Order: sequence, then C-alpha cells, then structure tokens
Amino acid sequence: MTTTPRYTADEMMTVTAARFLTTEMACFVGIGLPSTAANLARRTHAPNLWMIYESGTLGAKPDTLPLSIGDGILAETADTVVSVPEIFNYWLQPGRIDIGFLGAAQIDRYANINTTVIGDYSDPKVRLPGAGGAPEIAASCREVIVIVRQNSRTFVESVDFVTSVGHGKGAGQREQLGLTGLGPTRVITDLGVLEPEPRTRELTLASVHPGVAVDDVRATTGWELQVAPDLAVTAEPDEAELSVLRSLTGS
Amino acid sequence: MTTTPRYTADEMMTVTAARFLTTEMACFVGIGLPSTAANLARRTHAPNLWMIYESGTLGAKPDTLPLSIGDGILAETADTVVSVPEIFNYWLQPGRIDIGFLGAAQIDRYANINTTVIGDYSDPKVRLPGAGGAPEIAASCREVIVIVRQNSRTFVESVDFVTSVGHGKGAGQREQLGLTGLGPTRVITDLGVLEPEPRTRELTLASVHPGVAVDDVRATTGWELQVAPDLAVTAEPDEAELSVLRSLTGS
Amino acid sequence: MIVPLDEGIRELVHDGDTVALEGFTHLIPVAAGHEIIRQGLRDLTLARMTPDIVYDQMIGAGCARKLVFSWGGNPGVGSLHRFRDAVQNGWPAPLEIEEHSHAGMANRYVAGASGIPFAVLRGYTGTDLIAQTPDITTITCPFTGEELTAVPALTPDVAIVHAQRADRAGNVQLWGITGVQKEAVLASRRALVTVEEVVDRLDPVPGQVLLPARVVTAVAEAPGGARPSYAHGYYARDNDAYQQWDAVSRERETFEQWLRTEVRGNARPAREGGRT
Amino acid sequence: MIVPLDEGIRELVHDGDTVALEGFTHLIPVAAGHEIIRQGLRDLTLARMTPDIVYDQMIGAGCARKLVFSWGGNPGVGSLHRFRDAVQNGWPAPLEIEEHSHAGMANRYVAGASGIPFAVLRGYTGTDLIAQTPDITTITCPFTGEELTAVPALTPDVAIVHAQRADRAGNVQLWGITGVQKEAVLASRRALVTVEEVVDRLDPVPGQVLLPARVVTAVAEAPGGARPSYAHGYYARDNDAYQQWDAVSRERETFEQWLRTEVRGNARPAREGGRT
Repeated sequence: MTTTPRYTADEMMTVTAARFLTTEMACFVGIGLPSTAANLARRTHAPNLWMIYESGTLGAKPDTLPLSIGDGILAETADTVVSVPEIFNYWLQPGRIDIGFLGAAQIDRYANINTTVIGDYSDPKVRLPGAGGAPEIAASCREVIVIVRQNSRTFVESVDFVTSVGHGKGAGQREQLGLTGLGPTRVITDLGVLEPEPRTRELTLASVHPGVAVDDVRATTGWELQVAPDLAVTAEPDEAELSVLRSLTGS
Repeated sequence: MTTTPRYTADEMMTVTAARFLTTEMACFVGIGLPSTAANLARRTHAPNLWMIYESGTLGAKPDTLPLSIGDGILAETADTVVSVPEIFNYWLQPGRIDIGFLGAAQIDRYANINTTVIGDYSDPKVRLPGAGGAPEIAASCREVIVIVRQNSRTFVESVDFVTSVGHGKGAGQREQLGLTGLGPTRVITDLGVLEPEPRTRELTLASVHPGVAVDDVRATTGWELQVAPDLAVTAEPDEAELSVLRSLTGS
Repeated sequence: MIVPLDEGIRELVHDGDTVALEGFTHLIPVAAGHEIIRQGLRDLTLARMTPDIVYDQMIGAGCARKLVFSWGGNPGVGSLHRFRDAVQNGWPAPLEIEEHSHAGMANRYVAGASGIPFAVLRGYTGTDLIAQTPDITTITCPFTGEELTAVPALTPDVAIVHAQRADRAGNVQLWGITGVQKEAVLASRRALVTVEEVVDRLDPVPGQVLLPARVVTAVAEAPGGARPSYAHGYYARDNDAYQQWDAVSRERETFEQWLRTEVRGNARPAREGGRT
Repeated sequence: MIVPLDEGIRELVHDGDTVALEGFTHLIPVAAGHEIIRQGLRDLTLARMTPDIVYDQMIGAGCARKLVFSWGGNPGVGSLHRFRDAVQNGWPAPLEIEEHSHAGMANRYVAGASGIPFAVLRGYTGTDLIAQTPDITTITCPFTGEELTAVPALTPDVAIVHAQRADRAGNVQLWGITGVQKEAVLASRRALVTVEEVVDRLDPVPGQVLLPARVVTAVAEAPGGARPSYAHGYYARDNDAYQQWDAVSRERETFEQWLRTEVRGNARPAREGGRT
C-alpha cells in the first residue's frame, strides 16, 4: 500500500520560495510560480510584503492570483499605479527593490538565465517569449531568487542565450560589469535549493527537499553539481502554508 | 483742453500682443504681460487658445488673472496637470508648442534676451531672477513673441548675459546652433512692434502705435534702429478689447 | 476627429508603416488590430513591448515584415504559436525581429516622446541581446566617466491605443494600468485611439492619463474594442479566451479557419465604431 | 515615521548638507524652512528650481553657503532682496550660486530619481549659462551624431516637501500642481514631508501623486505649513503676503525685525507639527 504524499513537488517548491520573503521587503514579482510564492508569503508570514508588478502596480494586494502581470485586481488593490517607464526608471533601476523573482527556460552553473531562444538565435529550435523585464531585474534588484523546475533540459552547462546575467563567468564578474545588485542568491526547484558558492559563485546544492536524493538532483543537472558540506533537508510545508497555497491555486 | 487718452500704452501693448494669438494655438505663457495678453486673446478672438503654464497645467482656462505661474485656478481649470519634468520633456522640447511668450530685462538687436544679471556675472550691478523656463522656450517653441516696455536700459546694443537665444549673431545662427524653433518673430513694446528683418534677422521697426513717432522709438533703442519700408501704424484697441482687458486687470 | 474605425485605419495606417499598438495587458487595441487584418495591410513593422495574441493574429495574417519588441508571449498561458511559426519557419512570411528588454523599449518611447534621439539607462549589460540587436550601445557619462547603455528613440509612424473614453473634441482619458501608452502616442507621428465610448464631458478619475486632443489624430468608438483584454471599469479580462487561443493558434489550419470566421467575415467592430 | 517637525529637521538635516525644499508655487514647505532657521543650521547648499521667499528668508538668516537654482524671484512681484543682498554684497554671508534653466534642473532631478549619473536634453545651447555653470556639457548621440546637452544628476542629502495628507504608515498624497516633488524625493538620500494632516486612510484623488512610505524618511504634521503659498483643497495662496514681503525684505533692518518676531520668537509651526 502506497501513501498519498501530503503535498506535491510544486507545492514544496512554492512554499520554500515563499519562506525566503520577509515582511516589509519590496519584491518585483513575475507571473506564474513567483507570483504564487509572493502571494503565499503575503498571506502567511509576510503580511507587509510590498509586491510590485512590472505593469506599474506598486504595493498590489490581490485577493486572487492574477493570471497576468497586468490584471485589473492589481491596479485596484495597489498603493498606486505608475507608468511602465516609471516602474523601470524610478523604482527598479536605482536599486529600490529588495528581491526580484525570476523564472528560466535554461539556467547554467553561474545562474545565467535564458528566456529568449533554444538553439541558434537566427535559426532557433524554439523561440521563447524573450527578455521582458528580466535583464534589468537581474541587474538591479538587491537580490534575485530564481524559481524553476529542475531537469536536464533546463539546468545546462551553458545557456544558449544569456537573457539575464546571473554571475556571468563566476566570481567578480558582476562587479566588473557594473551590475549593482547581488544577483541570484538562490535557485529554488522542485528538488531542492541551489546557492552560489561564496567564493566561486558556482551554483551548489544547499538543501534537498524531503525524500529527494542528491543523485536525483545530480541526474537532472547538466553540469557536475557540487554539494554544500552542510547540505540540509528543506523543512516540509506546514498545514497552514498548504491550506493558504491551495486556496490561492484552487487545487 | 487736453483729452484723456482712451487707453494706456500698456493696454495698447497688451492688445497688440493678444492679436497675434489665434485660436487653437498652443501657447506657453509666462506670468505678467504675457499672461494678460494670452488671457485677453482667449476671451476675445481666440476662445480655444491652449494655454500652458510651466507649472504643468495644460489647457488652463483661469477665470481671473493668476498672480503666479502656479496658482490653484490654473490646475482647477486645466485639461490636465502634468509634472514639471513632463511639461519640459514631453511638451516643450519636442516642439509641440506654437508660441512662447517671453519678457526681458535686456534685449539686443538680434532679440537675444537677458533675465539673469545686469553688469558682470560674478560681481553684478543687479542680480535678476535668472533663466527659469526661458532658454528652452526660446529654443523649442515654433515661434517666440517678446513683450517688453521700450526704453534704452532694456533695448541695448549688446546684452550683459545671454539667458535666452534670439537670433544669436544674426542670420543662420539658430540653424547652426541646432535650435528647432523659429525664435523671436515679434517684439511688442509700448511704442510699436519690432520684427527681425528676414535676411539679416536684425530687429526692425515694423509698426508704431498710434501717436508714437519713429524718433520716439529710435530714442529708446540702444542701437541704430532700422525701419521697415512698409512701416505700419498699429490698429487701436477696440472697445470690446479694452473692456475685457480692464475686467481682467481690474483697472 | 471622431471617425469610424475602418476609416481611421484607412487614413492613418499604410503598407510599410511602423505601427505601435500599445497596451500593457490592459486596454489592448484588439479591434483596431483586426481592422488592420481586414484591410489587408502589408509589410508593417510592428512595435510593442508585449506583443500578445493580437500581434500573433496580425503576424499569422501576414501583415508584418518586422517585429520590434521586448516580450512576446500569451500572458499567463505560454508561447505565441503564429509568432513562433513565422520566426522558426517563415510562415506565412519571414519575420525580422528586433529585440529589446522592457526597460530599453520603455526608454526608447520616452526618448521619442521627448524629441531627443536616444535614451540612457542601466540595462542589457552582459546579455547576449547586445550582440543581436544593433540598436544597443554604450555611452560614457561626461561627468563621472561611468559607462551606461544607450538606445535610440522609437518614433513609429502611427501609434494605436485603446482607452475608456474620449470627449467630442478628441481629448482621451484612460485609467487603471496605463502602461506606456502616453509615451507611445507622443513618440509617434500620428495617433489613432479607439475608445469604449465618446462622452460629452470627461469627469476626472483618479490615476487617469489624459491625452489632449492635439496629440490625437483620430478617435474611433469601438465598444469592447480591447476584448479579450480588459477595460478597467467596463469589462474584465477574458482569461478563457487567452487559454483558448493556445489551441486555435497551434496549427495553421485552425488559425486560418478562425481568421476567416472571426475577423475577415466579421466587420462588426468597425461598424460599431462608426455607429455613434 | 510621524514625528514633530522640530525633531524631523533635527534628525534629517545637518550643517553642510545639500537640501532641496521643493514646491512649484504650490505646497512650498515654508514651516520646515522656518524650523531650519530656528535651529540655526549653517553652510547648507540649498537646491530648488524656484527659490522664492522662504529661500530668501533662509539666505537672509545665514543658513546657506550655496544656492543651486533656475529661477530666483518673488513670483508675480519681483526680485528677492535678501538673495540679491547676499549675491551682490555678501550679506550676511557670501552666497555661491550654481545656475541652471528649469529644463536642466528638472532633468537633473529625473536623473537622480532614476539612479543614473546624468540626463540628456535639448537645452542651454547658445546661452551664457554654459560658461558660468561647470555642470553643463555636450554629449553626442551615438546613433545620429547629433550634439545634445548633458547635466549631472542632482542627489541632495535631503529633500523636504509639503503635501496635503499622509496616512499613519507614512504614505504621502499630494495633488494639484505636483511640480518636481516626486523626483526630488526619489533623488535624495533622505526625505522629510510636512503635511496638512495625518489621516487614517488616503482616499484616491484625481491627479494625485502618491509617495510610498518606503521612500519617505519622516512625516511631520504642519497644518498651514505651506503658507503663504497654498495647499490645493485646504487654503488659497496669500498673494498679499508675497506683495508685503517685498517691503519687509528690502532693508536688512526690517528683515531682521521680521526674523525676530515671526520666526525666531515663534515656534508655533513646530509645536503644531508635534501636536496630533
């Protein structure tokens, strides 16, 4: 007899991401998993999380999960709505945002992100949506959290296109490029959490979710994954987190 | 027995200025004589004159003469109020304004304007308010009209400080500097109207107000004033103009 | 000033023009896009920060020669299949692309609206966009020596936006998420605005953007003209329609069937626009 | 967050700081300026597009070492006599000046608010301002080769603005003519906002600018704190006071008398600010 797991891998991932957000933080929220995690955090331990969507809504407090970054509920519940030029020039660019939440189609060992194209740019295998706000979110937020499901198509040795710079070719490169934020400090997947090794900036396995073996993570990573000496096991979602999350996603 | 003149020299000047404004024009209005003239025009022959004050009020329709460029009545009656950066960047700079109205403390034969300082900049005889919006109004409006009382302290051979460029050192200079507007096309005084001679751009007497002799104008001009071959006499203010003007100024 | 939609498109948009149908999720000028398809316009350079399903439709219908953009997707759903088919397979026509980030595109419109030839930002540094897009370069601060990024002004031939209301003089009022529409209109040589309704008087609304009549070339009434996107205060976003577009657009056949029945055979939005 | 005005000035403003009390005719932070005089602050670099009578008073009281500005006058009345006396005669202290046009100053704040070191505009060309103000230079468009003007970002140590309302969390709401206040606050390291009233809830107002609490360091209640300028929706401009200032300020003696009785001997605005 098998027992039904108490939560899904996506739920584990979303709850883990939400926990990295603290109240009073200003968070630049992308649609999909980042938005779910941010809204979960705001409804649980971070009631004053200041959510910004690139459509110009500052301090949005949606009572349902928006489907797009420009849903009406975001404007209705925001502290204020500003123009798109203003959100990028007056809010993101000067480093006023604490956390940027990004997804990825490909991510490499230095957390560089591709959301542009799989294959050759001029003759692509798969044409993806492109940059959007991501390059400047990755450059200018104080920190970036990446949320992405882990598999070997996504976690690659080298991305086909650098849409958003993580840690470039390693330590010191962000400083050299003049990027003001810290870059990706965490990559949260359905298997665990990866963090840049402080010295090399290479993404290293910092924790595995309960029931996940390190080899499972290695098998889905396109480079030889290093494991932190103090590898942790991520804490499971609690009932309150799961209940709020499910009320949000309707699952 | 002397007859009381029907109108004052200032009234003649203001009415003359107002007549150069046509309905539907967008007019960048400074405070004082320009504002009086623009408001007079809007109440007489130019009901759709679109008045812009540099405080950010687009399409202001004040029912009384404002004392400052930022009076509440301007905001209350405007089509919309925009920020000060926007008024300069989105409205003035791209050449969307037909007419700019400027005053002057000194003006020279090429209609260059000084509102900064009399005497030496670092050891001034009289320190004046300075540039404000004038340099860019003079540069970017399609045309500029200057309203200023005529006397030899004001109409000088050479201004002590070029705050706003008229026609520089003469023909071709605006083009050389890359200034997009036509520059001052008329200087309206209490004695007459001066216009740049089309070839040389030197201010030339185009009309005298009724009762004013050419010599009166010459005597109050700091350079050897040329007179247009077809010198006109300005038409007198009519009763309607005077009555509206006096209701505006309370005189 | 107030014209039927079909007349507005006919007068303002010509083959080969650079056209920006702007709208950031909200107030997307869909009815105008469909009228462009119906009028069979060709060789357009389509500019937009967030090309979504209406640009997918225009590209699939063969209106576009080039796309200038920063994020091309079906928001909250996934990829744009007609856009992909054009880029990957050249169907129905090859599509040249010029690709930016949102910050870059927004600043390109700002420069255009401001009448200056370029904008300065912190952006693109270290990304592969620089190698693919010729219009991204560096500029050195003349005061600090710091190196920043420059992008050229974007100055479309015509901007098309949708708004809630206009008055009879052609002053336009929009509110809610107002995106980059003001900048797009001010940056363009001509501007067509479709509106939910023409009213006698525009009462002020918090958060409104007002476009004075003198920067608007023509206004066309097109109630529902932003569907399936939304018009704040008028109707909600039809999220199902976005989901359904994924299936409709996936294959050329289903797309062409949709085009025949829903756009080419259906001039309703244009007629609505004319009937005031 | 919500503090008495005297405490706000004491905490945020220090001798030698660059301070921008902004307000374009409307919402001028006069009460805050008087508190700066009372606290005897010195060697300030005062920045403001339109220094008017409150800067005249601060200059006459000896608070300022330098003025960064674009138009210094008594709006609708004439010149500023204390400003003139400082520039022409060095009384009560020499006043260094750094002079711009409005377009240049506005863009300097915009660059500061945007976190970039300079701004690009069409401005100053052909004027004598370029020779007198070192912070004006040319920059060449990397795409067209066209020559434009660059000015450096203005990033004051502290911005002080007056607004109609704040809520208890420190979110600030102002409306009417909103000038360059948002940019001044965002460009500065610290920001003090005086308000007509602190309220429980900020109901949206058409044309409002909202400054989120996180960009405001402190809020002080100062009812009437913009007098003799005005607060849209609260009280009108006291035009007579502007006219009367001309006589008060013309001579050093009458000015000093005014300073003694109306500012130094009168801490009313500060106490009002504290009593909520």
